[in-house]
Amino acid sequence: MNRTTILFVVLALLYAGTGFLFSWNLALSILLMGLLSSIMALGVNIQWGYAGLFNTGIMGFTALGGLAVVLVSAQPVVAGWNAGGPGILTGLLLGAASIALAVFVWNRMAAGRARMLTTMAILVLGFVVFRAVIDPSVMAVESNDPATFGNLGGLGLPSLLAWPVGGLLAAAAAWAIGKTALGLRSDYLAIATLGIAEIIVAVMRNEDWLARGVKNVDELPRPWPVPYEVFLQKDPGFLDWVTRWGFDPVTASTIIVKLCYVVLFTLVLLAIIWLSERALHSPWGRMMRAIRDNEVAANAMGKNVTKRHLQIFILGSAVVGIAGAMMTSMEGQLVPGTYNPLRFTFLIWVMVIVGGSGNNWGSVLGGLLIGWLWLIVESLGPGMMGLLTSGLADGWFKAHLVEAAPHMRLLTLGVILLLVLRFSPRGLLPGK
Amino acid sequence: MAEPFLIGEAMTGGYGGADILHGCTIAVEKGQIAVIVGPNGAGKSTAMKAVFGMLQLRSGQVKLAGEDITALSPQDRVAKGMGFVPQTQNIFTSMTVEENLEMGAFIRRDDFKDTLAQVYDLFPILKQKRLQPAGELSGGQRQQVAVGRALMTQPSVLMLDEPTAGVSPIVMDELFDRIIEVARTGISILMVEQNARQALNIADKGYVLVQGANRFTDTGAALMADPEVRRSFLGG
Amino acid sequence: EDVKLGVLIGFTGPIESLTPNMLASSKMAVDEVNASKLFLDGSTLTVVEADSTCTDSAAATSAAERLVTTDGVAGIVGGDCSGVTGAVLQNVARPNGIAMISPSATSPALSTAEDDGLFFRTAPSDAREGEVMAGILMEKGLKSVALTYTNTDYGKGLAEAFATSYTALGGTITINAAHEDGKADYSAEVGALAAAGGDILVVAGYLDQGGKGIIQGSLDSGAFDKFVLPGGMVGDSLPAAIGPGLNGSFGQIAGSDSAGAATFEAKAKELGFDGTSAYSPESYDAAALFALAMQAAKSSKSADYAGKILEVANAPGEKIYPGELAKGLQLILDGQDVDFEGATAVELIGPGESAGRYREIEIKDGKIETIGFR
Amino acid sequence: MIVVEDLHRHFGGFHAVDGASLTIGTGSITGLIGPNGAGKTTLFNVIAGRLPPTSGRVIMDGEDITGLPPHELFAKGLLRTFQIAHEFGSMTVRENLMMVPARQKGETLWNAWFNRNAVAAEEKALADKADEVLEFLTISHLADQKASQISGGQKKLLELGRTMMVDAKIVFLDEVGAGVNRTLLNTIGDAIVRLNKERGYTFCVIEHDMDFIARLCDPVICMAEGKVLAQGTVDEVKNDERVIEAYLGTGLKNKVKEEAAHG
Amino acid sequence: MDFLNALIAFLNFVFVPGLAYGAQLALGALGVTLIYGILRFSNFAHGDTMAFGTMVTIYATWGFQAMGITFGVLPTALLGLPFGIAATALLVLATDWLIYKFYRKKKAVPTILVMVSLGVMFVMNGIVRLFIGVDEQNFADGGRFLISAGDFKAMTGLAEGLAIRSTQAITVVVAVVVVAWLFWFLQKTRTGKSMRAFSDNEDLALLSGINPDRVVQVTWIIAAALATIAGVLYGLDKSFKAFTYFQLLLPIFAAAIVGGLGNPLGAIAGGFVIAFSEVTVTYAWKKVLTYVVPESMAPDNLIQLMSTDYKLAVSFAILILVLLFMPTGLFKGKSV
Ligand SMILES: Nc1ncnc2c1ncn2[C@@H]1O[C@H](COP(=O)(O)OP(=O)(O)OP(=O)(O)O)[C@@H](O)[C@H]1O
Ligand SMILES: Nc1ncnc2c1ncn2[C@@H]1O[C@H](COP(=O)(O)OP(=O)(O)OP(=O)(O)O)[C@@H](O)[C@H]1O
Ligand SMILES: CC(C)C[C@H](N)C(=O)O
Ligand SMILES: [Mg+2]
Ligand SMILES: [Mg+2]
Repeated sequence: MNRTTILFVVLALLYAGTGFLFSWNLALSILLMGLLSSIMALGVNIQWGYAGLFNTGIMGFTALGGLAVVLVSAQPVVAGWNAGGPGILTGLLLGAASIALAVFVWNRMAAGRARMLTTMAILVLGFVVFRAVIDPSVMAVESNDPATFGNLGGLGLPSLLAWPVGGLLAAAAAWAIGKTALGLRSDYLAIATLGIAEIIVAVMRNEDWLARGVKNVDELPRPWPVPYEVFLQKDPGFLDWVTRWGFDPVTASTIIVKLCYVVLFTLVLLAIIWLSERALHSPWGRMMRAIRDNEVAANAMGKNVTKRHLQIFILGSAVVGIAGAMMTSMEGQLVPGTYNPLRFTFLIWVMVIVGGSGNNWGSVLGGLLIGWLWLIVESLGPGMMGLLTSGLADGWFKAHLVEAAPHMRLLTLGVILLLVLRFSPRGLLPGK
Repeated sequence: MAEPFLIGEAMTGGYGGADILHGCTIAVEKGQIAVIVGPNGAGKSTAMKAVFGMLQLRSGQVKLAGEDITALSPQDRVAKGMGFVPQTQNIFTSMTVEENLEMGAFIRRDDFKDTLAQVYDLFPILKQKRLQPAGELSGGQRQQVAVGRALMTQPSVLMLDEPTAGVSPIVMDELFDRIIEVARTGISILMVEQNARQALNIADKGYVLVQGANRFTDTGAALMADPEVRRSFLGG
Repeated sequence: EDVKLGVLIGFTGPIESLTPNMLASSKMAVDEVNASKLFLDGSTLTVVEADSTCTDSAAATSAAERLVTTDGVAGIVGGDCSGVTGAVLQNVARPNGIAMISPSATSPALSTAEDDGLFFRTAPSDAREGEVMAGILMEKGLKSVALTYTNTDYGKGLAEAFATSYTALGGTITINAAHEDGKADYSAEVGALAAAGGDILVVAGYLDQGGKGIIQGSLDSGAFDKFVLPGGMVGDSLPAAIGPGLNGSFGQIAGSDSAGAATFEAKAKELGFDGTSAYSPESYDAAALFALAMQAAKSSKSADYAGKILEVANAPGEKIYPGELAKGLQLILDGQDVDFEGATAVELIGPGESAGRYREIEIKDGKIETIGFR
Repeated sequence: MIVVEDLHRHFGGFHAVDGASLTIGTGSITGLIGPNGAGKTTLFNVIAGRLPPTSGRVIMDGEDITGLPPHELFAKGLLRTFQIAHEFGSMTVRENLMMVPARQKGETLWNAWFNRNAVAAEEKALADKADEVLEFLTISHLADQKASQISGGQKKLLELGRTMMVDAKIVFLDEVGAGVNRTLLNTIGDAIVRLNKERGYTFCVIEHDMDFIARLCDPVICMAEGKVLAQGTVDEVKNDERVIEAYLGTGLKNKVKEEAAHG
Repeated sequence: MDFLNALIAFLNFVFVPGLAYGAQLALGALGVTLIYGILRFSNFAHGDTMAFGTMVTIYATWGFQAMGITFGVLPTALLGLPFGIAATALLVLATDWLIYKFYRKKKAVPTILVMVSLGVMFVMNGIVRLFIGVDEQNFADGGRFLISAGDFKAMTGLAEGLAIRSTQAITVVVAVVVVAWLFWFLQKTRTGKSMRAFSDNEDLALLSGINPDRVVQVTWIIAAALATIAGVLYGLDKSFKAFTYFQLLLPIFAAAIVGGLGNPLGAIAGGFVIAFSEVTVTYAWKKVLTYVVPESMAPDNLIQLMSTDYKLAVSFAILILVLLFMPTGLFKGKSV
């Protein structure tokens, strides 16, 4: 057996162990997060492993995917629309137009003071007009029953549709970001993308008209064909089936729902892997590796480095966006407050690196493994602490340690991360 | 005759994969110049690195002034008075020219102003550019910095891997002259050269390496005179 | 039988300093129940902890998943922050039919969330507190305030509710500025608030988070010298940290004139934790409600007892205060009605949330003093 | 073929190229010499689009190509090598060559995904071509070696090999000879002549080895301090006082020795 | 028209806080930039190293306070600082020996080291919480104000007050001194130069006889000192809380990067860019304008470019803008 197979078998055992020792529901729900993380890790791997782009804006693209779910599948808020929908749309169009105009002018005019001033003037004026048009409409929309609505709502379309839309939204953002920031290198690109992600999330947190901001949107519909447990539990056919097999209806229904998601997510994951493996083992992939190794030389050999960087940045980000949409539609709610860089950017990076950058299966492995760890240490942490302190006499110190047990989550994760990187410093499945 | 001042004897080893060196021996006497020539990929640089301890040898040994130094780290060899200019990546690109030279004198505790002045004499362009980051220099200028850095060490043996690659004829002549001068002060010089005819001209001893093994070994003049060597390795 | 009760709160993350007290409070109730030996024919109640992280709904969901499917808890005290609470409710509690009583999720949105009758909370919705606070300010004749809120569903919801009531009563809000918790510096916020001015600064935040930073900054720079402190800002650690500068500030926190609150605080002190810490009393009440409802239903199945929660929480019946859980369990055993008052004068209304009695407080000589109720 | 008009390139206050004007005739092998730091590489960098000029123009076949990015120049048939080898370290030597040709079918994602047969056929042809080039450079045995793991001189050969993968119009060679064995360099010189004669490539060659220059180049341009110092046939330039002073030197001390050695 | 009051209002709410916050960020960024400059990776554990150093200092401070030793008007914590620095230096040296050394020997790429430092961050994070817990700790004593708003008003009779906390002043002074020292150290001293040489080309540094282990040790010790100083000054000014120190990481990195990684001057410039962009862009200019313009023209809205909700976003936007024009930061930083 080769290394890949062995590691995946080990992984399967971990999940199975979780199923046996804890519960299958837990194992499956961790698997779901693992699959989603794997897809995000794939997106990052496409950018980093293939082209050496240090993107730390993953959180932003995930969030945009989530936003897509609201925009596509939430029910429209008619009162909100009537109050200010057209105004907001006009405002946004005006804003976009003034940026476009500024870019146009910048590209057309000769470099110099005049260009600087004209562009600035257009932008400032554009900003003023934008605010003037959009502010009243935003006010109107947001004051429409703020406790339950206050937003424009979505289009009320099927949730499944939101996945590609999430990808598109992320791709569009990636295009804009790439156009401006891809000239930056390594850590400078990293901080720029990190910053842009913060900006995206800041907008989502604060623009209530868009998706209720920090007040969250919940009860988003599930993607076809995933059923609701509550309905299953009331469905006579299902109950009949369950009793025939001797299952508990609650357990059976929750497991079936999760299995539905597992199937959906796995399909998406496999499709993405298939596409990216094919691309990697083709002249396209070779060109990308050349660019990663030495941009200057690749450029001199006729490869349009800027364009390729943009292309791969968009592709990778779209993958992350799709995963973001999948996650939100699974959770059934959009909570902008949950988007933090530790969880959605750095943890994904850990997955990519631990898995082995440049290797798609590595990313999947990293995603499933670190995803599992991240969620399981919550259960293991206190247990470990209990084990560690079992030899200690009762008393202040032991109590203190036991109380600190939840904080062992990060500590445990850290230790394991260090161990993995120690024994396979180039990741578990190093890329070539 | 006693053992040479520096000798890498019957060295066998490589970069982890297949062996590159196969029982290769190179040596230099005190105050003499030894030149290694050979086709690209023959293992010349590898042999130099091996002598400097930057490569794990599978067999063979390195001796300096009779002492076995096979087990020493490159740093310790520096402390023992060995100086080395690698073929590539031989300057500190982010540091100024002057700082590069100062780094050459890092292990020296005495005043190195004189040596610095000598290096500037030898390469006047460096004096002009002394406050510029070395990474902004032209290819030939970088090479001058690299050699200058090694000269700053005032080593007892100086190892140069293609010191003249990319330098202009006038500087090359200067450089060779200087190398002769340095050797006359008692410093041993071991160098790899592709400008082989000029190099062998000033060499006391020449080695022709092919595929990690010694093919010819003789005095510089004798190798120059050997038609076979001239045709196959010195470009006729 | 050993009945397990999950406590799902953020032991790590932005409210990690509140949760130890919340946990201790819940445990206090559980210990009381166990000490009585009256619970469900000699059953015991055990607490199983789980970390909601307050912000990471995936982590919270999987933690809840573990509580329900692995530990087999009969009910969940939690979650804490409204965001993760909603996620757990929809993705774990409802599918598995497990009841939740949140001590601290106060978002108005949760009032209308689909819950199959499984979700309750011992903290009132922020909508109510906003009204109360506006009323207090108007009575004091403060007609113009600057407002800052923590940028969470809690802070935002409270700020919106307050702004609506206050402007309706004729007040002016000079600026309505959000602040993020756990940030390094609040100079920008203080600067903006100071520039906008106002009679007083309303700080709808958390006492050991950004809210404290803003108060400190405002006092230091002389921007404001009086503050209105809603529930999240009321706790002994605030006057202790800020010092005399806080004297004269006032506010309100969910609570009632019942003897309950005081008893609870005293008992907490005995046990060595801070009973005035935000959402501690609510946590006690949440855990206690589970015990009483299970007792009333004679079952630890959510489907059975969820319906009883409102019954035991509200009149009619004998009032039960902290420390009297044994009495309550006995009464129920005897087939009598109880009206659990607990530490916060629990009164569940509408879809199962606290009606919202508020205790008006003022800081005097570095102490939080109760000056009335409404 | 290439006309450079009053080209300047400044780094801060330093004028690396300082008003150079020169012409590279179609079908010529033009030699470019000059002392270290004369601005030769900088000139190449500006012509090949790697650096924008501070002022001046570059014209190729009558078309102004000043400031075009390298990949566009490549498409126009302008290739260059680097003085300090720029290999693709993590790729094999063969892959280093195969990546060169432009507009490969397999470089568009669509074909990479869904048009495998066409791509495979093209790859086969490329691999054959690459092997041919490696054969010629005497490094066939390195075909599957990682490019980061070959010797300094071999990297230089690889640089040259890349320009042989496509049909170029003009090739700029920046010191291909430095670090290359002289015997092999002769072979390379022959190849350059052959490419020039048979395929009509134009070459512009920077080199410090005057023998090599003398064998190949006509005309020769000598630069110094960013300007063109002298221009003409090899002999003219070689015997130009200023060139001797600035660049060639009298090589006196060594020459004496060399003569002595040969008797 | 009342320029004086306008000026004071501006100083009090924009300039002084911005300056102090900028200096705080700069001190943190110095450590990050040093590690990046010499050891060539972005050290994510820096925030938690700061927390650790501060924690030890707090314990030392409490010890002093318990013994009745104080430092006059200055915070006692300054006395505890050497203990914090020593302990932190030991910790990071141990960490390096145990963890980073392995990867250095392997010549691992920087991203691997970044991930390793993330692991170290998690562990340190846990250690700090294990010891001092998650609660807020106040350990400031001594005089709180150099001048308080009230005193200032009383003294000058102006309507606006100006407050300067002593910790703010200390921070600014320390930041400037440390930057100057570090710059001098790296540019002029033998050890400093050998550190730069090491970071530039490790193999060649070896060939020059530079002892790599020593370089690494010195780097870590300085980094530990910087982290502890930064952490303690920050903690004195605000308060200590493990979570906040973790949150500090982002603005600190932003500062180091916008200034140009590897350059101490960049760190300080970056700190001020980040701090002032946070404070100025979201500042409501109403008050200042009201003083300056005639009464009839007094603005009735806030004259606020962006609401404070966007302060982080704004500072990042400015950061990106700077990078677009200066791709390696204000002071031409390194990039690996
Ligand atoms: N990025 C840069 N910044 C500052 N100065 C530079 C830069 N690049 C080159 N220079 C300077 O410009 C001059 C010309 O350099 P160039 O590389 O063109 O020389 P060259 O003629 O190719 O020399 P060589 O024969 O040594 O390769 C040199 O003096 C060099 O120091
Ligand atoms: N880092 C490395 N890892 C693996 N193999 C290497 C490495 N460096 C060089 N080699 C191989 O070792 C052989 C000898 O290389 P070396 O650099 O010693 O040649 P050289 O004689 O110095 O050639 P040149 O004149 O071209 O510099 C070459 O075939 C090369 O492919
Ligand atoms: C504990 C608090 C953070 C909870 C807050 N009241 C909320 O609803 O989010
Ligand atoms: Mg070599
Ligand atoms: Mg050059």
